[in-house]
Amino acid sequence: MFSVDLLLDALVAGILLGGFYAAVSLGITLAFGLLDVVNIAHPAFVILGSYATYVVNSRFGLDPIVAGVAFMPAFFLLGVAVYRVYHTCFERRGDESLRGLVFFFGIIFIIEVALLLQYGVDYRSVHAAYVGETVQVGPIGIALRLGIPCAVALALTLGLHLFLGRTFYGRAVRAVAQDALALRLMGANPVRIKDLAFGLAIATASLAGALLIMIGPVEPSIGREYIGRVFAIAVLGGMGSIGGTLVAALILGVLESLTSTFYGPSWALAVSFGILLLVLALRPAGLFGR
Amino acid sequence: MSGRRLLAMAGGVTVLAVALTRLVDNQYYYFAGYVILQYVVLATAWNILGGYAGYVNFGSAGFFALGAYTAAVLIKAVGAPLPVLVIAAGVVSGLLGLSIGALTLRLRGVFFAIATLALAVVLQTLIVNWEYVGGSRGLYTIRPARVLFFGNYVEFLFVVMVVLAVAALTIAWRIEHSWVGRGLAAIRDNEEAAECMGVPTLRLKLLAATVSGALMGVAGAPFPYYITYMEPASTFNLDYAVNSLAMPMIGGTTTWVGPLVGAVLLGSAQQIATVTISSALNLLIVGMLLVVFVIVAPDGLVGLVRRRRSRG
Amino acid sequence: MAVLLDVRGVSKRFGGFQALSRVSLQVEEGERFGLIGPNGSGKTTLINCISGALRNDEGEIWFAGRPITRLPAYQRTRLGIARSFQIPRPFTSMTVLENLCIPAEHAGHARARGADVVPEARAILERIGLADKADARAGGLTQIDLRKLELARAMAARPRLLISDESMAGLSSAEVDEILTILRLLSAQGIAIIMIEHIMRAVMRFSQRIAVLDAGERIAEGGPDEILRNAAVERAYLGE
Amino acid sequence: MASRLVARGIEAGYGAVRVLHGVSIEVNEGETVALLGTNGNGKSTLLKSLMGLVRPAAGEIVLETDGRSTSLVGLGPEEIVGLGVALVPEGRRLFPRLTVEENLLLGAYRREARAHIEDTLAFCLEAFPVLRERRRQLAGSMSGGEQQMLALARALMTRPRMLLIDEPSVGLAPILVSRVIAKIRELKETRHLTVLMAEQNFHQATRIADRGYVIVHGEIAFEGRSTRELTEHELVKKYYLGV
Repeated sequence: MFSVDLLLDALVAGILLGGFYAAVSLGITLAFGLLDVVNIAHPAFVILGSYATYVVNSRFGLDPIVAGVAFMPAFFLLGVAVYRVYHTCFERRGDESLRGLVFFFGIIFIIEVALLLQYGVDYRSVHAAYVGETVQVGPIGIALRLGIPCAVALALTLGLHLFLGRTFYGRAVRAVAQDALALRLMGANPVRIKDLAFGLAIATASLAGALLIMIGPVEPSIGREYIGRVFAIAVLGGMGSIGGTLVAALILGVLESLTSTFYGPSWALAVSFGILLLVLALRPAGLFGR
Repeated sequence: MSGRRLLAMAGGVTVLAVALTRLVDNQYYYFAGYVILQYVVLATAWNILGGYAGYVNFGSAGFFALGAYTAAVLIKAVGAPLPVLVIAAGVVSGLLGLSIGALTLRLRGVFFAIATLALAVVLQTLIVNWEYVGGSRGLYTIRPARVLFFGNYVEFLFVVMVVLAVAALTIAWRIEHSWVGRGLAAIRDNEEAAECMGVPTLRLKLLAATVSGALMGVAGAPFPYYITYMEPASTFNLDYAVNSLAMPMIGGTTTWVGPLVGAVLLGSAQQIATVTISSALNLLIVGMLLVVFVIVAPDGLVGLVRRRRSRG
Repeated sequence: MAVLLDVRGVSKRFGGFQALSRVSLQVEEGERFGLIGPNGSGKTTLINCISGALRNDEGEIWFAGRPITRLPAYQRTRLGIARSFQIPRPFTSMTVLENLCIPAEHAGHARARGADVVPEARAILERIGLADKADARAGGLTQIDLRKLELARAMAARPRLLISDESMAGLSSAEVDEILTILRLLSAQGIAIIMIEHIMRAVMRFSQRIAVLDAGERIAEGGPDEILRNAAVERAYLGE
Repeated sequence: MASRLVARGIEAGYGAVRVLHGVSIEVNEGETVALLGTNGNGKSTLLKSLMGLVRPAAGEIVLETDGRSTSLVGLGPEEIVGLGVALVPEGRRLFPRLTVEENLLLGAYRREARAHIEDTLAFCLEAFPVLRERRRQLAGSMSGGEQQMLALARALMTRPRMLLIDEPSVGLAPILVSRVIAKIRELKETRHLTVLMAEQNFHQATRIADRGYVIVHGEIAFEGRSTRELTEHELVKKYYLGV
């Protein structure tokens, strides 16, 4: 079964997949890693993004990536709204650990079932001229179905990285969970900063959702498969580091791709969970230092 | 309530259930009753870790399904009798609870929650890949032709579930009213203070995770006989994860009564709704109720009643 | 008198910050011991290391003749080290009485005999002056009562050593006297007490011996008069 | 550019605990005023009340700038920073997982400060050479003395006219305390600041203070109208050591 070509293909597919995983995980890195908001519903928002893209693509033939970008402002506002509810009802009361988690769990459920009621359990997919084509780079064939999402994901990752590292608001986002009071002493309103950060986190879900439905067909409950993945990536990536998220996503993508090539695709899901448990059990120094 | 009175009550309920099977003939009630009681067990089990100690488990479906598949394997391999299935399912799911707990309960509670969330997906992956239990196609389990004393097998399963529910409630009651339960409550209120007051926090959490997991597995043990055709998608159904957490949260998490009230109310409502409206819609309603309760009535129905009573 | 607590060269770092550097001190059975020092001098870090909430990087801690450096906090409590928290941390969903039952049961003296715990807890509440609040929710107590509850709860663990972490901060001077009276009473029962306090008047009156920390180091130790006359202590507080 | 801060009859505390009982102080343009006393007497609470972090139960706080009076009671710290008052908080409260430079840049968050960010940053790196060396290092990995310098510099980045400093000496070895205090004097002069400094290290604080208050049990026990009055007053030692 084993051949160098197969290995090479698996590696390339893994890297492309990993790039896409980074896009899905960015929202968790922002919300969980930086803000300490355990938004377990993030994958559900990604699926919501997929369906939004599906609707405008199937109805108006809009390019999925354009659709994903176009929905970002709406998702941003949705994120701000969700954060406001979370903040008022849980964070401010100091009740976020148990009930805040359950709140997000309820949101997963509401999104999933609402999509189910509206669109049923059938798989949905999008159409674009380039989906299905393959570009030959030397000996390696890159399916655009994977290549474009990866490229867009990398652009999104880079954009977020620059935003967090180079701008005032970005730095404030990184500072807010470390010491909200100190940030107030600099003249910034922490709740506004968190609004912005959480809004951005959910906005990334819109684009990630568009990429997801480009890679393959989507049904409402598919988001659950991503819960293990995104948290494995956020935790492995060092909680709140965009660079770390990208590296962790690539590692996971490659491992999953190798697993599915050599053991069968149905085993790929077990990889992320294995990694998640491993990281939690070993707790590399610094990861949980706070 | 003393231990002896509790035992008497438990016995009484069981006898009553058996008597019921002599009176009611409509099979639908046994099917529906079984499901509601199954939720009583699941909700009570969830509450032992989630309600008493404040550690959220999102993977109830995984623990339940593991119990069900343990039973299915034992039936297929050796044709083991029901009591053996129940014990084996409890042991296997309990060990799973213990090991997930050992890996993550030292960390902040969210890591346990995340791990359980991923666990269900992965267990499902493993089952899907396991040919012996039929993979994603599922497997049939044939009910024994006849059972002693009972008119038919579903009536028997119903009584078994009554016994399991009574047992789960008894265990929850015992834990709640022992040093273990009081220690867990101290952990929920303030873990660091609890540790400094001599409460072995890690050990108690592990104990709670084990008992909770085991009871969820026990709830799944009779499932192969109940459903007769079992496949991963329905066994790992999100219903179980959502309901086993929504029921205690809606009923009230600090006492054994809350999950019971939540499971009976919500479970019955769902049984009625499944017949009258679509099952997806009624799940949506559960989800919304859950969110509303978490925001508006954090202490659940029991808390609401208690507050009203202390005011009035 | 025998040595009860023996802290040997304990150090603790947080990132770039050396919170404790090789601190040693000994507390004898039944002693009233004061621990003072300017803010940030490492007092709370030291008692966190003693009670087990933090692990020290270097050094050893012995209690009642055995090393406890590696024991988890709950086992140290069971051996007889109890503490109160600077910012009260009651079990808010429980009544005052139930708050006391937790350590009474779990500190290892009365486990599994649930019924025996209550009279003992009531007796402690009586002594500390909280008996009338026994059935009140701990979440709704006033500040002075919360401080008393902290001490009462620590007592219910039947300690040989009680660490009182700023039990008087923010209280009025009448309330300070009330807490002092309680601590004296406990001391009279033979319990060794480490008092950490900023209110000098109280520490000086209460302690038989005082250790002074400054910037993570033990700079002086002695009786109250000695400490007052100690130039290093004056420097630590007044600066140089 | 005159700015003056007057507080009268401040009552403040946390929950049921009343920490301050009718405290009145004033800080005039260009002064360095020391707020003296050992811990737990209310120095921090007073600074927090002035900065809007604790809302006083009674009393008034008025900031006079350029002939305009603004009542600070009820304003949040964000707004008070905007009026040109900055606080170097107790325990420094840096952002440990951001670099030194990022900490500094965040100081200039408000719009007016952002307009001068290059200047102020250049000034801070000039004034604190150690920060220039460690620009790219994480703030949390620095030593206590360096962290205190960074906290001061970060507050300067907000371009304050009035600087409130809470216990700059906390947790520092004596030699470092002395350096930090000297730096505060230097900054005060080069930036024409008005300074209110809470400090328990009496001798260090009186080195640079023009005058000061001794606060005991939430009340002003003694007001020294000059450094001399403070240092020569025999009660000070009594207040400090509880003799």
